[in-house]
Amino acid sequence: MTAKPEVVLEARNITKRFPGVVANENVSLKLHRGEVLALLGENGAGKTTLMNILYGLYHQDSGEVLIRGEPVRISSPSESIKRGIGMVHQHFMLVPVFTVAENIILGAETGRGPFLDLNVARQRIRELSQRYHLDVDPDAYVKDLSVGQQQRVEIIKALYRNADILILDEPTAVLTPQETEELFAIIRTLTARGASVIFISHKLKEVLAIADQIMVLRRGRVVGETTPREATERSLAEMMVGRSVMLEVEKGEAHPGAPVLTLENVTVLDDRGQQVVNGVSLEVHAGEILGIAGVQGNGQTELVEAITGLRPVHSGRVRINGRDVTNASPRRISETGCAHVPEDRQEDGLVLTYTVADNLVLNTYYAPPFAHGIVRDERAILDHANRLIERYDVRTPSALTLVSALSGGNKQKVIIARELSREGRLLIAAQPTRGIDVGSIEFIHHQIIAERDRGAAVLLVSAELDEIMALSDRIAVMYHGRIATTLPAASATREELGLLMAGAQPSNAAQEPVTDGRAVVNVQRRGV
Amino acid sequence: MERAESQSPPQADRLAPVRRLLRAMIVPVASVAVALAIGAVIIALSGANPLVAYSALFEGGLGSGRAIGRTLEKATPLIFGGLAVSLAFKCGLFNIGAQGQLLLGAVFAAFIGFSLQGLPAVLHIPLALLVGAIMGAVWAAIAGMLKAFTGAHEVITTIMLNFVAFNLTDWLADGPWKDRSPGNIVARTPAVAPEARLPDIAGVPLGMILAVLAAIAVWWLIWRTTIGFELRTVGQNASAAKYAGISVRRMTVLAMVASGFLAGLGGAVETLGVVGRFQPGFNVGLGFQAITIALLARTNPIAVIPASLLIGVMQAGASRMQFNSGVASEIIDVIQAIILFFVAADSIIRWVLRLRAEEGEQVTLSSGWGS
Amino acid sequence: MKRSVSLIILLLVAALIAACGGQQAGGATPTAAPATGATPAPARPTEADCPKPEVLCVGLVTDVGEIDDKSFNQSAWEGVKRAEAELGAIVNYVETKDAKDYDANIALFTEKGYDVIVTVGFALGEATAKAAKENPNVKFIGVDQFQAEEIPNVAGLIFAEDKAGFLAGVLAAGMSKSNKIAAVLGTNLVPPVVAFKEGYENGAKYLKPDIQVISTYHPGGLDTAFTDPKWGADQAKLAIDQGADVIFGAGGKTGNGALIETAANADKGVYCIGVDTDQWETVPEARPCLISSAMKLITPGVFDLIKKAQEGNFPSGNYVGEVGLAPFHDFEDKIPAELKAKIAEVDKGLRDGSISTGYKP
Amino acid sequence: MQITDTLARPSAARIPWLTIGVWGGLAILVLVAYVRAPQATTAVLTSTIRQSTPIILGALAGIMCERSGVINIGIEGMMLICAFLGFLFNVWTGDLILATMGALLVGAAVGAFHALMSITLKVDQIIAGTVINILAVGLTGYFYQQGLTTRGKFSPVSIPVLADIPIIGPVFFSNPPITYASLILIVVIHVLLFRTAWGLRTRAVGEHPAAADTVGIAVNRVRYINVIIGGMLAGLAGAFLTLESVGSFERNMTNGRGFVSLAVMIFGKWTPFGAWGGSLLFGFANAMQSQIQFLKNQLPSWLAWIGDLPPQFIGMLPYVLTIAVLAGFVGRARPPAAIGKVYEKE
Repeated sequence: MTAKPEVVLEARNITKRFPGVVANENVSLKLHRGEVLALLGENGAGKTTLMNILYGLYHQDSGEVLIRGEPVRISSPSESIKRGIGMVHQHFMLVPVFTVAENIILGAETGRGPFLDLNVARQRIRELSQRYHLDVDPDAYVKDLSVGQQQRVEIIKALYRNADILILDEPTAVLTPQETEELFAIIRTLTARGASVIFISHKLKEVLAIADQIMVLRRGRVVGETTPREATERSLAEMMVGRSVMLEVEKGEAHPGAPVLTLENVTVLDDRGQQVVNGVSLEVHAGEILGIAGVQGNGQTELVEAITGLRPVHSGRVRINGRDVTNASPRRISETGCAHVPEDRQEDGLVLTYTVADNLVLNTYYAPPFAHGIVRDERAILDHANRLIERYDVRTPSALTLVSALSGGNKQKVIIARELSREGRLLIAAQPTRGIDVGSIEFIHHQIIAERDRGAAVLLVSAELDEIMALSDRIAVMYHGRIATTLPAASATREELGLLMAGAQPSNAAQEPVTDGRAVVNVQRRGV
Repeated sequence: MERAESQSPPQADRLAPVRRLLRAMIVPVASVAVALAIGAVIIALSGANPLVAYSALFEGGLGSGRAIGRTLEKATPLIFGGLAVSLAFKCGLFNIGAQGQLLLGAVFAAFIGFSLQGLPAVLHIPLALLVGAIMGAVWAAIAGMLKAFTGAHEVITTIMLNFVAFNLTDWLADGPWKDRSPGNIVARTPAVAPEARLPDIAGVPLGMILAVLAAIAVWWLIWRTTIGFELRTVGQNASAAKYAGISVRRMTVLAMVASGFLAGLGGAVETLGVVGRFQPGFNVGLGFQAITIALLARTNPIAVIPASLLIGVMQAGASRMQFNSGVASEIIDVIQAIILFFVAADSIIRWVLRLRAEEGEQVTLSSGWGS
Repeated sequence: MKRSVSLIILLLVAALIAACGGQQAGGATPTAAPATGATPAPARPTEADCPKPEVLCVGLVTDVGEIDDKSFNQSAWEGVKRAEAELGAIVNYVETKDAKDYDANIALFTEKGYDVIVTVGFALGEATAKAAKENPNVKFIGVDQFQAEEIPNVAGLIFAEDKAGFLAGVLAAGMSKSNKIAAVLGTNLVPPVVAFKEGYENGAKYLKPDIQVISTYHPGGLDTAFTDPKWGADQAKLAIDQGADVIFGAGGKTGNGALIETAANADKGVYCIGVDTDQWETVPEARPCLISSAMKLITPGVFDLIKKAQEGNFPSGNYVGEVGLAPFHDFEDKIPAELKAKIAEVDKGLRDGSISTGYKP
Repeated sequence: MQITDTLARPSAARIPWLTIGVWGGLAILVLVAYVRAPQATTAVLTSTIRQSTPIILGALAGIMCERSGVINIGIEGMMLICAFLGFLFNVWTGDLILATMGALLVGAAVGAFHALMSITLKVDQIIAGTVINILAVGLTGYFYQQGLTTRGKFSPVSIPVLADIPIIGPVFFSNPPITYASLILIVVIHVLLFRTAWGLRTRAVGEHPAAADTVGIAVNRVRYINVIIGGMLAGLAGAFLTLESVGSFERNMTNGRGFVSLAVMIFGKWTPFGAWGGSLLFGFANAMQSQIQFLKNQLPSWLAWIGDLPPQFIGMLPYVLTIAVLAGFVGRARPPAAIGKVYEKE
């Protein structure tokens, strides 16, 4: 191997503790000029903490950071920006009601005296757009841009500040496979021009595709360093989780029965009054899992809210078990046997200041045996909680512990326990495994399949294509509020689904040749 | 950042409730102590002797049977007001309108009290109390509906409704319901019938008994019923409540109605128990005190009773303090404000005493602002 | 780091409070009540001697408000203090904070054996009557308390405010060049205010039948009507801007706001008239425009009644106090002699009943 | 287009026909009234400006705080404390300018106190504001001494030539200094918020503090400074009450004006000019209250019933109007996204 280019960023023995957890322990890394270093690890492994330290949002308890060989103390983001570090966060750090240009110059404003002058900024943004093929309109409002475009704005934001070390935190989580390819092309352009990139992900395929170096973190420690040439998906997965993992979910043949959930031409409006679900029709049968794939923000959230009564159905009909529940109250829909695992568990699924026991009766508290008339039966609530904690393997000190004290995976298990124990005819699970550890993911996947095998109809909405493909019996792809087609899961391919997620028409999608992962797709952008 | 090992798992031992109770009392007690100390400094700076002032204050509030009677009299509407505010807090609502609701309750209780003559007390009293409470509930329901259906924040609407209530009740007392007897020239209603006046039961005013019963009822409602669970769920996390099938709108209106009912009942009790008629200027100052009490009691309905008694002592003794020591009675407003500051900003006292933050349900009011 | 910053801020706040307190101590402390019992002067009798018949003790209970309100509480208190100076009485007061405390505040005096208790304001009428019946040996002076039935030991000190208002109206009409005058009033909920207003309007029309009188009551409740000087000032300005050149401000602080605002416009040749006391003394800010005040002479009324109580010829029932115009002070020369003569004539007519104010309560 | 757009920028490309129509209609109405009764019309409009001044200053205070993400319902109390201390400074120094400066400083201190509670101590911001309101009533009530006499108040300064224009002259160009300051501040704050780097940062902090943090903006510092500026604006409103409008202090003299300010801020969708429109509306409603009583005997017969209404009913008007405005506008206006939330790095 020839001599490596200079080390632009080095971390030595970084340790960072939070109350009750050690987020990073003796972590060291080296980033060379023009290189893509992938940081791999599952949720909670300490990747983001490490990056936030390098970016100056946190400060390490011990250890040191060197930039271009020089030890530095990065106490704030402005410090790291000054030293040429740019970061694209997992959740974009853009102000939706600002324009692209305003977002880019924020904190590095140009102007005459105290007054803003956006013209200078526009000029530079155009230059950067052209140089790195990052096409955006400086005067568009960020809230009108697609996720992919917003990501480009983030990258320009870093480049505008002359960053040559870029940290990308889970950049592909919200992209279609094709958009991911476009992002990879951008990364390659950047590194070709001398920039260095830290690429954080938990997706094995992507890491293997883009990285020059791979570093794996587990529970705050570096557990391995390797290169794509030496590693395989399986070896990386084992390193990441610490044991061998099943990459596929085992499940038997589905035995679909009668339709349980029927949607007819459902349209839904979002908070701003715009139509975000455009005439969706579908059926979910008893004993099958229908997966809805799609990039976030294509109407899945609103569709689920409309089915569960949380958002008005603008037109069309929703039936559960043949009963018309269009625009019925959430309570009535729940009582027809519809269980719902909401997308945002902290915000919508749990009351964090309540005990585990109270959270386990959050939507059944009013009925016997938990209440007689309006009087609560504390004994019954507690017994119920102890039963479910046992059955669903919720790791909690007691049923009376506040749910806020639980880990992400256990919080999700509380919701799963509450919803599945009702043994309803329909389960709607939205992003059921987002951001939780692999052990809990496996457990929850098995529970969902068990639910199907029990004869419930399952509607699974997930942004993780792998999850959709692993669990579903049929897959519907949602794009721009429409479902173009529903495919049998057995025959669906990643590429095919990726194209559908990007808005390609189903007819030619199946035949579209995909060349070395860099498909040239005529992607129709949202909202422009 | 400072607290490293705060996540020790709560054990389920038998003394836990007692310890929790004691822990919960530290901040309020310390707040009162600090406020009295600061008050003493202010008194001393204005050239009076704080000891003379405070001993007169407590003599006036506790020194004799009569003083205690007046303390109870002062504490009674405060309990109702404190309960009203606490109950709304549980649902994440800030009812600053207890004052207006109390006025409506007071004037309508007076109306029932003076307009019906010859009704036996067993009918007249409950009727007048009920009508007063319902009018308080109606007044609060306006703010509840506005919040539920238009999103107008209850802090502003209830304050505005307080102003409207003052004007409305003044007009009632000066117009249609004015006392037209020859001796009277000012705005006030006729005296309520003797049958409608609240008696003492075993030496304790009926109003006080009702207040204590109300506190127990509110405690039961909040902690032992499904309605209470719904109210608290909406207060803790409105979004999760919605997902759990609880109608946030319905609960918002219900919480305001219940809160206004309590405040209106307080007004009715005051009219029938103490004042004997409705007269502008006789039922003022409750709104802000009720907030202090609710926060001092950490929105716990039972704790509202001692908190009200404490403030009641200060109010009952204020005149004697001014009489004996020349310290203006407004000092008790200052002391109350300082108490409020320390209980609200409890992190100061926690920091001083090295206490850790309380776990469990929190009062969050700012989430519904303007949206 | 954060802690020390917050501590500093806390200290600053504390310093601010302390600074205010210090000022209070140095400044004019509200007529510090005699610190009874603290250091009794051996020569003089103290409050403890009140039960003795030879010691005259006079107590005063204010209406809700402060002792130094530049209004009726203060005027009555000055009468009591005159009794202290001239009759050697021992005096003290209680400020009422809550209207429900009237009884208890009166009791503070009765239980100490006070001989005369002054209660200020109509609202105390019931409490006064009740206390009078329970303490037949104590004399009660009820300021502004009309006595419908006579109680032997209660004298209601009442005033014909309409007559004072009538005189003010004559003066205003006489001084107006624009033939438009105004009144900015407290609330219609309190009868004396209405009496002042009706008298004022009728007095003005008595002198100039075609004069335009624009008047406005405070639209708020009783809780704000007398304590809203901003409103008073705004309405005075509104009236001046549309040509009114004499403003009658009648309504506690609200009226005072109107007076001060008129004074600020004195260069436009506008005048103002105060109410209750001679506001030349109580609201010096209004001097540039204050030609007179429509007075109720509470101070001498209270003093006279205390004196009568001491002499043993305390009158019961209603005792009508003096009303009239305050001196013109600096405007003595600016008021035409014929107008002064007219005012004197009207005053005489009001006294002998040949002129009616037209006000019916 | 959706209504929410207007929050980010007050004047997007589209022309606000409705606003133009409403204000144009009002202008015509004023002209008609002026022809019929020039003096009274001018008087009412002058009174409108005068009564709107504390409201707009309070609303500007609210805008500065809330644009940076801090709810401030303590404006009422801030106004009261500053009115009181401004008055005291005037009594002690006899200098109105110094007294105003003093009120501004006190406003800054109270603003810092609010920031301390709601940012550093993480008190619920609504409760923090309530604490200020109650403290203000208690402290000013206790320390207020009746005997104090003012040393005058600001008097109007006519601007030559401009003041002679009919209607506009007396209404806009013959005012005392704080009124001028408030008119200028509307423009200044508009420019500050929407045309300067500071404004961009302020709005970013109010909308998405994490985004601001990641580009090196000290979120809490920006909030502190804005809340302090807000406190100073509330202080100016208080100074207006004692040093320009009344000349003396009285307990509770703010009388709910701070709360009306908040309603007006929401009515104006958190923009200075929108809030100004709202405060003019309230000023006008207040001026008309008295004008109706003044003209009691001259109203045309079909309006005579208005003159016969008890003052208590007319007095409810501004409060009922505030409620109606809130109910009508709040749902349609979007507050800054991060309002009321303490910013903590995850």
